[in-house]
Amino acid sequence: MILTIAVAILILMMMVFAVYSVETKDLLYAVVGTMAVSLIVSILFYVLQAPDVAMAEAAIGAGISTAVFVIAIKKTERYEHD
Amino acid sequence: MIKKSIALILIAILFVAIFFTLANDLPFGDNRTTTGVSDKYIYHGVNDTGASNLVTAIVVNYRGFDTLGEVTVLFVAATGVGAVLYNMGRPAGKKRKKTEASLIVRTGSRILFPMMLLFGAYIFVHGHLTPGGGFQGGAVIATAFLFKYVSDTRYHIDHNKFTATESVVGMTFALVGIMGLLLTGYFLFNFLPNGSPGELLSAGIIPIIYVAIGIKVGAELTGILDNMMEVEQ
Amino acid sequence: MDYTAFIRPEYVLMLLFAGALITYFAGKYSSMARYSLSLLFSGLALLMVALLYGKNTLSVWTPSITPNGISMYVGTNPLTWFFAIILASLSFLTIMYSIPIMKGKRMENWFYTLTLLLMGSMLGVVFSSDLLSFFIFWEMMTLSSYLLVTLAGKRSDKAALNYMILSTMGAYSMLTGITMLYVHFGTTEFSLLSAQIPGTPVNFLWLSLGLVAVGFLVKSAALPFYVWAAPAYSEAPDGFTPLFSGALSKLGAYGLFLFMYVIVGMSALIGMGSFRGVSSFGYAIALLGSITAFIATLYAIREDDIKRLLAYSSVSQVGYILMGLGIGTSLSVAGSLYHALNHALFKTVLFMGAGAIIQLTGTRKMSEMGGLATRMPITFLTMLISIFSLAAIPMTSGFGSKWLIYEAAINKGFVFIAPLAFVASVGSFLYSFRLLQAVFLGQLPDGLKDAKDPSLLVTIPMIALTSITVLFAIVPGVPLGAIASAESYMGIQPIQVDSLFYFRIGNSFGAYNALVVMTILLFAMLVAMIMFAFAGSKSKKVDQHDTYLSGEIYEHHSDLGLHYAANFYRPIERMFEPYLRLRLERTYDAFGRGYELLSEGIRRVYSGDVQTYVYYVIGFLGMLIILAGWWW
Amino acid sequence: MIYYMAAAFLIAIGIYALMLKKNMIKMVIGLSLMDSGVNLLLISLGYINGGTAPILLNGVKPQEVVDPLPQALVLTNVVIGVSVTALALSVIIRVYKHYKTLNSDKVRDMKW
Repeated sequence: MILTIAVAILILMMMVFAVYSVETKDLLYAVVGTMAVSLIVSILFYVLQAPDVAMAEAAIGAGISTAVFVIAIKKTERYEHD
Repeated sequence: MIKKSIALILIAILFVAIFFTLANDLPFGDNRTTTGVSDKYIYHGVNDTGASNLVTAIVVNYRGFDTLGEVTVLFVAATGVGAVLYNMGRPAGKKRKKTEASLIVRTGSRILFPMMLLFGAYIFVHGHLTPGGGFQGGAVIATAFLFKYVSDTRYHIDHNKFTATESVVGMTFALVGIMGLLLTGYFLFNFLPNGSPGELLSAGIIPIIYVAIGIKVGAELTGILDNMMEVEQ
Repeated sequence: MDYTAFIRPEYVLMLLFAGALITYFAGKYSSMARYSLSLLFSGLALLMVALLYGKNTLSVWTPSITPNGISMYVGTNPLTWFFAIILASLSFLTIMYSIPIMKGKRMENWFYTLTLLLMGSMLGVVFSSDLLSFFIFWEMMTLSSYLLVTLAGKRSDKAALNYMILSTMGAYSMLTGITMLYVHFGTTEFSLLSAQIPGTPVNFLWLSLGLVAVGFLVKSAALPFYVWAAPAYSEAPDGFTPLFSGALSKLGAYGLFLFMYVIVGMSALIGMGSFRGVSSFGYAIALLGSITAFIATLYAIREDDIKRLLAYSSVSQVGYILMGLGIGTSLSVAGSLYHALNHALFKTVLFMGAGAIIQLTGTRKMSEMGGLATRMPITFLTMLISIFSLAAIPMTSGFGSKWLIYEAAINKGFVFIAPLAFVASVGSFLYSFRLLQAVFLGQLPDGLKDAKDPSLLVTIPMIALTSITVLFAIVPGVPLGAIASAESYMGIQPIQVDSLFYFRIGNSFGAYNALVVMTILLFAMLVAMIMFAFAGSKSKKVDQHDTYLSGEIYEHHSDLGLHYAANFYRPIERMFEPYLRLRLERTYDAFGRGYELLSEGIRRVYSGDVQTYVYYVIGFLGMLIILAGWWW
Repeated sequence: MIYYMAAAFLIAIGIYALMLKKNMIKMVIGLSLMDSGVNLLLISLGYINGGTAPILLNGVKPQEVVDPLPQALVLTNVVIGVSVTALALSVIIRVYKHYKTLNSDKVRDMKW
């Protein structure tokens, strides 16, 4: 029961992060939001008894993918204009 | 504004469709392993392959050819990044302009870098026993190099050596496959003894292939990061 | 050690494919090794093919890894041997010839590798005894010849592309036909296939055979598909053209022989419908062949480019081969096979000579040559005899084959085919005379004063082939003996050859005794020469700078058409001009433009706007969900 | 069930970003979110109530584990996902160098 509540809170946070990362004008913040989503998804993987995928998602989705995004933003521009 | 509301309605319909189809047809937590091929993997996996970690057994042994293709996709992506960003301005030999990292990061990286490499190696060497494997270990190794990049502005990797490493391990993978073809008649077929499950030296060719994948993934992800960072404004 | 165990077709193929590889790597380091190795491999292969004479073998040659349990067979039989010996000897001689011709040209090393590869795949086509390996070798042959055409550089790209596109079209059509045969009969091996043919539905045979025949008609440049031939033959490297025209164009005819007479067989072919005792399918092929021969001759008459002239002539002569092949009687098939041999002999010499002359003069325009007869006597003589053979003048072996084909056509009373063939023959004399006149007779341009015969490596193949032409004119029984056994293999009544003397060709009408004809003609020629010598020549020697040009050198005005070879056949051209304007190329161009318009319309779907694509994806997802029958 | 909702939400929000955002990096972010959503969906499809991780060590019985097949597939997808992201971003960097903008509407060359 506690686990379910914890998972529900995590998923709620994940949704908030996802909406934030799509809606914010600052791409760097958006990327950080994506990273948070990835991290929470990785925790969910662990809860779902998939430790292999959880490791991969934590290292690749949250780590390297974020680095790639940050590099790309550094090469281009940080703010989204309309 | 109209476009936005139409899109939102469409997406809402899609969301509802996906969610209710899933909830209706594939209830969460049901045992569906008996209807597909999973049953065989679960009950015979350990005997067939000698690997305790069933995910590893599937990735490297049952679907090894698939994994070879995946490694190829990764390689092509790394090459593609290099090709797309090739010759974008930075003359050879010029250093990256970057603010110096703080003393704490620099000192920490010096201590942590070998440990991270060791941890990555640990993950892929024990791929057939514990969670993790070549892809995860390779990613950890790549993050170690990323860390090094962040902390040390003068640090840069030798592309030729990286390429050579990558080619050698890639060829190891293919060669193991071809040896299987020659010795047993099927590509990537296990030709080594399975050993007793749970020991480090078991599971036939799986440790060899996973070590090769680990080094290759590490080298390729590092290559992608390096290629993207090398470009100068 | 028993060497005869190694005289097997599969070893010939392995030798050539290994040889191509070895030649490539050895040739990278030393040009001497390249020449000697390519000569060695092709010569060895020629020797092995020659030793295969009279053998009948059939063996599985792929190792145990066979796709879907289909084994691949190679074998040899009289028909195969007849084509194989032509292909092998021509390849060997062409390699010898191209050593001086291709020296220092673009990608020289690749030339020898690809030529050996082409030789191997051509022999593979004739040796293969099942549909799968036949198709594989066929495609290898197309690919290597395409690459050889592109070796000439940028200029040849368009011609090579045309060739490749049409070949691919033909190959897909052929693949469809082959697949139909395989699915219907469940086997790919030729003899097993032909055993099951009787009792097959006629419609199925028409469809599958027609589809397969499209591939062969493309390769032999017959009527609707001849547009690739002239550009590809003329733009190909000079070292490759003799092989391309002499050997490769025969394989279309070989394929038709194979599928029509070996696999389907005469009785089943007649069963598909017949016309005056000739199968309708064969009649259609013969008709296409005769029209091709006629049209290509007309084009050849107009050409000023020496290689294009020979290329059109090649198309026209292959038309003759198809004609004889289609009629399908004992005489015509013999004539067709004999003409394939003759065409290989004389067209190779002509293209070799043309290549040597182009090498010397640096141009392909005949209106910039002239008077080379005295400077290049060997080239002149060999080409003269070959042109005689091309124009089917007695005393050359070209006469025998065309005579057989005419006789077969007249015999059957084909009032459309026979006249066309006659007209085409007259036309072939016209263009070949023009070639002779423009290149070798007349005045020598200033730039060619010190022209001389090419090196021995060029002249030896030419002399060898020419002497075979003359030899076979006197003893036509030698090739016809091989042809007769090929005919009996195909289940056609073999032509009668006088086994004692080899001079006589027998048939239902009577006999043609080559020795008697030759003796009479030689005598007549002697008389003519004596008359010419004693009656005194009325010709006058004209100086290079005659007064009609006011002392100017005419080469500077070659674009004005003042050369004696320009507008040579203007009256004839004028006669045919309105019809020649209806070129087939325009139809293809119109088709291409229509296709481009259609593609342009389809391209509009890809708007370049990312959001649009997302809408497509969502639409597709929605369709999937609806199709899955989802509704809760 | 809650996992399904999370997965469907991530997919929907990814599609939303792709449909309405003009910024190319935002689009890639949307793709990345969709990727996570699909992975989560596949893993939750393979979950069995009361199951443990599919590692048969320390006395774990085959009857007790969750389905390992989706996990193996998702493992592949995670790695492919990052390489696709990197490739897309490098193309975007290149496009930015040329057009000096990240707005996909202003990149005209591909349009008719």
